[in-house]
Amino acid sequence: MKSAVIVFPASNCDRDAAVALERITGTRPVMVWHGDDALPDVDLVVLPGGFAHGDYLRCGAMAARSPIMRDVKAKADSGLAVLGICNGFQVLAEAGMLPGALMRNADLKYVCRPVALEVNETQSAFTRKYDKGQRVTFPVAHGEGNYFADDATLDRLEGEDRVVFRYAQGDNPNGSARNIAGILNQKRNVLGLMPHPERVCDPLLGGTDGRAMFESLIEALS
Amino acid sequence: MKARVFVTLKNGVLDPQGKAIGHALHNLGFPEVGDVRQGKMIELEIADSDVAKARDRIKEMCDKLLANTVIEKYEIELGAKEAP
Amino acid sequence: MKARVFVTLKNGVLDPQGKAIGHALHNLGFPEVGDVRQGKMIELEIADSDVAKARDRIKEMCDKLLANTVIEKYEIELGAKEAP
Amino acid sequence: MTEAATITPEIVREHGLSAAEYERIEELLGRAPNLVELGVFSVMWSEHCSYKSTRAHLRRLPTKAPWVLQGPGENAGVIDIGDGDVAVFKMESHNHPSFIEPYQGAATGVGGIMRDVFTMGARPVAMMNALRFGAPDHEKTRHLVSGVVSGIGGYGNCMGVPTVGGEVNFHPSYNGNILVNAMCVGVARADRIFKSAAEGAGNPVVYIGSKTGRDGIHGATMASAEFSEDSEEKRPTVQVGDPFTEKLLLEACLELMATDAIIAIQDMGAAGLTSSSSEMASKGGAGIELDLDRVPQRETHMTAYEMLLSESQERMLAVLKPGREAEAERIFRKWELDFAVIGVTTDTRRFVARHHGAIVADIPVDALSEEAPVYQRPFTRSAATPQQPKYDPARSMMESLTRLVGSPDLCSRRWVWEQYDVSVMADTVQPPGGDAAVVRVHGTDKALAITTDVTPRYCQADPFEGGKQAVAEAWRNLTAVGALPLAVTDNLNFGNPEKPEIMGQIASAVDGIAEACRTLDFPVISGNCSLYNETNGEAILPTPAIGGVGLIKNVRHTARAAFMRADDAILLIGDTRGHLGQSLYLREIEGRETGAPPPVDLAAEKRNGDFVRELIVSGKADSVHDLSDGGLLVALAEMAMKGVCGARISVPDGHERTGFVFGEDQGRYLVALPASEAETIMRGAAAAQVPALLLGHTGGDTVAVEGSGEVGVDALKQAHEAWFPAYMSASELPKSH
Ligand SMILES: Nc1ncnc2c1ncn2[C@@H]1O[C@H](COP(=O)(O)OP(=O)(O)O)[C@@H](O)[C@H]1O
Ligand SMILES: [Mg+2]
Repeated sequence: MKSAVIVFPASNCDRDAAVALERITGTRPVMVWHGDDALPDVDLVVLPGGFAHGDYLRCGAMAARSPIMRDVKAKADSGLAVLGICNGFQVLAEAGMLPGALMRNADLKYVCRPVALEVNETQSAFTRKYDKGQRVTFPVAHGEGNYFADDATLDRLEGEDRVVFRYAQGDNPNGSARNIAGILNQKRNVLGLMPHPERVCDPLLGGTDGRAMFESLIEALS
Repeated sequence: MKARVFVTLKNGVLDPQGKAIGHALHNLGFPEVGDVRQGKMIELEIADSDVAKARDRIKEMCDKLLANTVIEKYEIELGAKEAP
Repeated sequence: MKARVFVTLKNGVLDPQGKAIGHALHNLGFPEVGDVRQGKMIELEIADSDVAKARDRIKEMCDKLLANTVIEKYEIELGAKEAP
Repeated sequence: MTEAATITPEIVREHGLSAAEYERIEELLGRAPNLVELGVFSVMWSEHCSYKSTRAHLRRLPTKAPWVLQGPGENAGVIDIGDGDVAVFKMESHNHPSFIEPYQGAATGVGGIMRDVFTMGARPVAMMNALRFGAPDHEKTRHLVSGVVSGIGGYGNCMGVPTVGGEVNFHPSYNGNILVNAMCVGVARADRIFKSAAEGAGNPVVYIGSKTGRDGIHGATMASAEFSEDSEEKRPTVQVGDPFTEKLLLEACLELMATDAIIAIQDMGAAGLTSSSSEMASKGGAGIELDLDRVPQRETHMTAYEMLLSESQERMLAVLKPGREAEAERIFRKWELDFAVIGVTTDTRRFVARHHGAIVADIPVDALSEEAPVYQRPFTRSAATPQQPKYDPARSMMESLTRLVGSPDLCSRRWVWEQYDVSVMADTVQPPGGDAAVVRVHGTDKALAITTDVTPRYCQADPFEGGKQAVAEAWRNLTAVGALPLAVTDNLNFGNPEKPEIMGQIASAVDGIAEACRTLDFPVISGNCSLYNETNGEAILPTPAIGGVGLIKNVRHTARAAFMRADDAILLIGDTRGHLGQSLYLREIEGRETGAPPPVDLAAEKRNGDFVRELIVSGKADSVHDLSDGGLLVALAEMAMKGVCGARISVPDGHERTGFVFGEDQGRYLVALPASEAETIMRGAAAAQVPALLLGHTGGDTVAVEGSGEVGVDALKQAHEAWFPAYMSASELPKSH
């Protein structure tokens, strides 16, 4: 599986994503600078975590308007798999590639801790190696992961089975609507989530629950 | 000329920051405070003297970047006075 | 009544956000944009009809909480019109 | 301020210079300085930049070892960690700015120490923060805690460097002078270390990073001036941090460092352009000429005085090989940073600044550094007289334990560290909560262990023993995770050195640190001094914070301060006398801060630690915790709260119970390992002259002491986790800047 990781100014989980991808897929991803206008020929694009453009104005707002995002959008429209983690999710929402918005955490504090998640959707290319309803633990590390969308949109997301990850009851770290932690676009080829699967791919770092996501992608895309 | 853009959350979008401020103000002894909302104010220097044209351009800036119209609305004030 | 408080960085205090916004606007094709500063706007509902008194109270709120007077200054606008 | 103004004694005083110092300046120049030159001298001769009160004492610190590649004197120290890798680290204070504006003060403190590390060519891999606040019930404390913690997180999280540990203490002596000490650890290749000696003439001097504004002018002199109520109007000197720009600066500098274009590089910290340029010239035995008109400026009409003294953040100065400017500029433009050639090195050994064509400063470089004043300030030493403090032996042990683990200085710091990204960079093997943080060296099986420690109440009672203890505890915390302690950085926070008793604290603490570092083979490779931490004549507790770094050869062989299994035997390593003087038990339960601190037997410390480390690296023990604040029972409770079960122990005959379980005797560890092993381990200990007691076993869901009752682990957790969130929930809003 060939993959690319987009590097925005002040992305800071780009290396983490690359390391996880290489460890699991066996091939090193291409690092793509936000100022480029075209993606290389790959099966997967990852928008990594971090503070692109310092999270100034709004998280992901400026990154969503980077030159490279035009091609990311275009290729996603024609089916390319796109994974947005944390800041990457914020960028996808700002770019209009995913519905809703990520607002300041309800308690106004940045939070970094492991959270329990429920895998709700296991058909997509991102989650087929998880079991429906499976409990996994990923760390979160964000100040603005409070997912918001109007009720119609939320109903639609749920109706179309596009809520892929939910925070386990009582373990919602940011006040997100309906405990939403990660969602798919309508085509089901774009996933955005706040928790960090790439940080739980190494037993030494407190878990390997994230591996299955990358293994799913290998199975689905190569 | 100077312009000010006010970006606020749409009604119906909950505003945890505003709520927290209201709460804190009550604790600090300001019971007369009711609903509180927090928004952004962006002050711009525009090298352009034609007010109508400037307004259109700023509107464009808002739609393109300054506001996230999924959750936010904006207001444009032109030739704003200097802040004290 | 409705009140609006505008909190901005004191002149000369670095405004990283404003700087980044200006930069982004240039890249998006708005070369006419000069200096950009970002501030906060706080909208308050005040259960108090005496304007003078309200102003004093809000000033107190600003000094106590709404503004970080070490680096920020503020402006108070009373009886502000409804945002569109 | 105009450069033309004549220098009155008034102006000299405003610049924090004594009359004698001013005379010396005239001597060195052979004339009266102009205002710009006076400003330059005032910052370079400030306590903050010149270390004029402490330099004579710091010379006593051991700074050498075969693995030390760079000791004090550079932006950060460097140690060899094998395979051509090096660790680069330093700790620095941002105390006064953080008191004035907690969010920005703490944030810019983090940014400053990171620049010290990456200017050496290292990528920062871990941050620590040692924090001291006033009494919890002091009106300012909550606001300061909230602002400082979100400021540290706001900057470090954006940089993508994990913040993996630190300290938080509360004490009334910090009511008017909080301490914010930040430590940064970086990793580099031994052959890619960059230094600040600008050797050679005719080389271009380049300015990199953010534009220069009027930020923090006289920050350096402010950081050296005792606080008084009037420091209110010093406020506008507070700088705002821009972590976004710093992140770009980090990546751009590392990209430039991958080329061989750099001769010397140095961050612009306190005293900004002045100190970076004059220090680089002085170290390189060169001169330097700056054209201030070429300095990227954020404000209009900036004077030479302002540009030379500005402390705008996120700026670096580099000296390049001639002809490499274009190559360097390309890199910085890509990262959208300012880049300008603003001067050239010379062979005149003079610091010369031009503005609007005219020379506005012309000073012998050495007058600013080498010739800076060094004072032998008078001092009087003090030492505590041991006396067995009074306490009530009839108190309920379990009630006291529950109160202790829930007390401000011992309760969980989760509220703090959950605001820090602890796992970014995907190498954090042990996040906050253990004895030392463990961070893997990227792409290897090695790891660095990192800790910060000092027990200010010990230092107050006996600065010499307190200094020893700070080093010993850092060494112990590293050992407790299986690391071989390699070197330390120190941050000496004290009051006004012009007072003999304060100077005595400094002298004694330095002696204690020096003795411990020597005996434990734990040299000092970098550090920082913060003096004049006084408000209205009230000094802080002497707080010589020690940041320790150790090496774990195989990251799979490390230990955690948690019970891993039920039915493990619990061994107490080290000698227990039941020393309650200056203990937290005495302070929290008896309400008394009296007695002498526990003495540190450095030879025993080393024997015991080496024995415990061997158990860990040989894979015999994975469940280890050192004993510090609160003593044995608190450590036992901590291992239960972090672990999978409780424990039951008994107090051996011949020991007074309260002293045994709550005393703070040094050089001790708790080790839990399979009961079947206990016998052999005990024999091994005896053979190594290491005191070892079999105290009891792990298991159950309570912490129990035969004859003194038990308490549920859940009840302990509840008390341990409750205090901080409850205290802070009454907090005002965390300010997001
Ligand atoms: N300011 C802080 N930031 C992050 N972690 C902290 C901070 N203060 C304390 N901690 C963590 O809390 C734990 C307990 O701290 P402390 O009691 O000082 O440990 P010790 O007694 O082993 O020196 C340690 O893991 C420490 O790293
Ligand atoms: Mg410890």
